Amino acid sequence: MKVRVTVMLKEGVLDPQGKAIGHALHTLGFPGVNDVRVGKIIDLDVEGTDRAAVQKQAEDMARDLLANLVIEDFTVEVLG
Amino acid sequence: MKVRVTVMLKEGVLDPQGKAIGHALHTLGFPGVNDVRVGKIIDLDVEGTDRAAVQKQAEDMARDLLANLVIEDFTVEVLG
Amino acid sequence: MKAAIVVFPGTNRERDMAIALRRVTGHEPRMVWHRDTDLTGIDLVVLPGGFSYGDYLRCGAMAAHSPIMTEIRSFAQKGGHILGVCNGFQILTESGLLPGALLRNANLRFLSQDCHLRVERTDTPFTHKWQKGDVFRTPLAHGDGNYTADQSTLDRLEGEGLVAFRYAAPNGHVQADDVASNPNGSVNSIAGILSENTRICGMMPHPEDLVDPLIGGVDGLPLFEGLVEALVR
Amino acid sequence: MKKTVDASLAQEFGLTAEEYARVVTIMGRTPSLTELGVFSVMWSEHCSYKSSRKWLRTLPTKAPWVIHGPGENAGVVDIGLGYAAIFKMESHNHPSFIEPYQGAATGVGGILRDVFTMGARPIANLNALRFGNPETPRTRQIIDGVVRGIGGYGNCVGVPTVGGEINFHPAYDGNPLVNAMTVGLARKDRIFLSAAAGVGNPVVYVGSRTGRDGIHGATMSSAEFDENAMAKRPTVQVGDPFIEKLLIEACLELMATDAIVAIQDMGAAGLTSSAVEMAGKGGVGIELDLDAVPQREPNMTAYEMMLSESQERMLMVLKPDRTEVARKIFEKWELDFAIIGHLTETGHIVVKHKGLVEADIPLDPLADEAPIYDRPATTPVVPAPLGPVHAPLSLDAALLKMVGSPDLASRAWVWNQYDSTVGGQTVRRPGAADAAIVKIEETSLALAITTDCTPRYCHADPKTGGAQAVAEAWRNLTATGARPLAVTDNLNFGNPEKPEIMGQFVAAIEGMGDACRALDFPVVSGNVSLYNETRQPDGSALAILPTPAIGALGVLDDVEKAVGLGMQDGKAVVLVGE
Ligand SMILES: Nc1ncnc2c1ncn2[C@@H]1O[C@H](COP(=O)(O)OP(=O)(O)O)[C@@H](O)[C@H]1O
Repeated sequence: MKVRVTVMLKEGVLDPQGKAIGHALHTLGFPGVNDVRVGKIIDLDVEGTDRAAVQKQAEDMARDLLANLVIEDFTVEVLG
Repeated sequence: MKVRVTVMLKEGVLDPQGKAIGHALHTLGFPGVNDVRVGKIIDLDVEGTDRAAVQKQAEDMARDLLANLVIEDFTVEVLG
Repeated sequence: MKAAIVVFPGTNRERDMAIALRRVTGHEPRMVWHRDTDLTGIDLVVLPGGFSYGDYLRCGAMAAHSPIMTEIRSFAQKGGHILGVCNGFQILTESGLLPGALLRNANLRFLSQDCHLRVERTDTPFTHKWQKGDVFRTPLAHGDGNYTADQSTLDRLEGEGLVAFRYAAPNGHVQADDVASNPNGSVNSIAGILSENTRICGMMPHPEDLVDPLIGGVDGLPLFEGLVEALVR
Repeated sequence: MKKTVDASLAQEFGLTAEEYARVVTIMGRTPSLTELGVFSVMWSEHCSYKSSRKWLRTLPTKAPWVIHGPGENAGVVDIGLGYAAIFKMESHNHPSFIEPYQGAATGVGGILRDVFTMGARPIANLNALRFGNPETPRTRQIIDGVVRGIGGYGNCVGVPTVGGEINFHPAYDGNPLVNAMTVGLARKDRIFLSAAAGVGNPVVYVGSRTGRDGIHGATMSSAEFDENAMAKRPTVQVGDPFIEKLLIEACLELMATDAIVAIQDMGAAGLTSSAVEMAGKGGVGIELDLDAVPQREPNMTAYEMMLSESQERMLMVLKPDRTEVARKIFEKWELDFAIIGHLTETGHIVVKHKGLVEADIPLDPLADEAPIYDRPATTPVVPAPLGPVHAPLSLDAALLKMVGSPDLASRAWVWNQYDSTVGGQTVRRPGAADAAIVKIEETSLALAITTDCTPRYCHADPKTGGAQAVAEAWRNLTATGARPLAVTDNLNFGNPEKPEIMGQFVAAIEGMGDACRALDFPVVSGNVSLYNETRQPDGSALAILPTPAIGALGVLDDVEKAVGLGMQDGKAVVLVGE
């Protein structure tokens, strides 16, 4: 099953990359852009047919490796 | 309005990062993970109330800056 | 002092570290491949710099899950001494052996330049050859050296004196928002920290690359000389 | 989807009607698609040097300290105490325009492989860069990407980037030059060559898997191929410096054993050029079974596998009883390892896939009958002198203007993104001396390394410009206290089919040759990059300035005597020369 893990910096952690992109968008002529935050997507192809089990497995992977909970939050979405 | 731009490597383009993560997940005891692909999320807060206009603006931003169309594809989603 | 240098796939400053250790001990350190699990007879474990696993996902994240890390954790629990430099520091934070995290440099670029470090604490095996407030020069070379931690962790680090080194101007002046002296934007200009028992030290810059007058100077030498003295058997 | 092979397809593949006729004569029949692909690649300008070979032969290549000159993957010179320096420079111009980061990064990866394939541990990288007008946004983007790409790759593999040069000129607006140089170190009795030997010996593939990366630019425009697949199939290769680092360590570990008979990296035109060159040089035949090639994508055809430019791959011929030793080493480094064929006595390259023979080409004529052209060249017109130059209003203002001009401004913003200290042997970092200085560990020896060329001189007078580039490199080496040893070059020019461009090329080589002979400074390796032109709005093509970049290397017997740039208090200042 296809699973999408989304990892974002925690709110409150400074996101210099987002800030730089916001700045670049302004100079490129998009003044109406405010807050920009950058995150990561990890798309996985996980064996299994049980949605809940796959969801659980992907959450384990996120907690173990894909996200650093000191600075990041994650969400898991089983796409089927 | 909140907009999410998702940027992924084009199909067929080598994803060294995805490859390394897949490999690490196997050694971590998640053997059932096959293909891993890594992408970027850029969350924007765009001024405006017209969904279509905001969508269009975000697409322009993606084309101009957020995605590298030589090797990447993007999708834009207005979250409201 | 018997030192082990841990080599992960993508580690690339293990040879620099070996040169520094050889210089102060007179013998070859043991190179330990990340799949090995034997640390018997070792006094100091060094996690050197480099790009373990290509620095993909997050710097140090995948190395922190290598087989050898289980052994290193138990080595730490038994009171063993560990030095992590650059990628080694990132691995120590990713594995939870040191608190906090290292983010992308504030200017979002890889930085390769000299910096100056102020010594903040001297009653540790890593720093006792210096006086408190001493300033020394050392190269740094990293893309993700911007130290951060949540407020309570920071309060604890500062309160318990667990900051080993801070980025500073050559005259010792510390100013976190000054890119000249704190190039990667680290919070409180933190360049290196200690574990609670002061036996684990992680730092971003590379003192091991400044141990030879021919190669730019010997400013990094006191760290290694100090370790040999402290860990003599 | 099957294409008919004929003269018009051959033309799309870049072969002239005459060249295609020669292919048909050699084969004695119409070639298969895969065979045509092999010919078109081997006979391309890039692989065959068909426009430049005649002139390259005029360069001096010998000296008592030269161990291997041009013809191997890189040049090899004796630096004393049993050591050899192995070095070469190579361009990645076009890819760096299309995708600056990946183009520059894979350029570094490629030149590293040329050097460690010969048994050397890479100890220094340099890069010679030419960009367009820095005021334009596109050029700024290219500069940013190229510099990040060079750093991203070199920093990760742990080879210090210790020097280089940068020029700006509008002639490079649509065609930047990215020339990367690597210097490696080996024991001089442990050099590995590419000539295959030993009928029956296994042919082994190691490194990354093969994907559909960068397959044959020319065929991309061929509309009859599945259009959808083409649209999705990028010509840009993505580099993986992490895998390259593992490949370096694994190859060097294997090279410490006696398992390797021959080894060659898969550069441009990957499997084709490496297999053809190894077998051709060794005078043997080679048979490949493509089913065994590690593949990243499903359903790849023989044509695609033979022409893929996937990065971080090597081809080796091993002693048959050593394959298990080798396999273990590559497994330790977690790299793909596959026996994909063997050497034969047929003198042919035979490519099998899914039970079919996809190609069967006699190797001798493929090499011997490769086209070589003596293209017409006109004597370059030397432009009129600039005319009187006004004296500056004030020296202060003139100085400020010069210091602030892109061509003279500090390059610290570039080299501060390159790890110049990894390895712990960098005696002089960028900016600290006229040439970079890197020590040979545990000896008193050091290497001085520089890259030089002043394109506007070459434009004004290609012959003098070519000589000047060599002389400047020589001066930069001697200024550090080093004894200059040898040169690598990267000859970047426009379209050689234009007599005036060919004239620039010929004159520049003449100048370089004269200077090299006068200085006893042989050329031991190099690379030619032609067709560096940009189509203009009016349909004409704008060529770059003639840019024969010179990379050069010298040795200091006593590293303690190395001299840097910094002026010291109380010392006298002396002007030498005119
Ligand atoms: N692209 C580059 N990469 C690394 N170092 C560079 C690059 N360009 C210039 N440098 C370094 O900047 C310094 C000054 O360069 P340059 O002005 O070309 O010197 P010179 O005129 O003495 O040859 C040299 O040390 C050179 O190695």
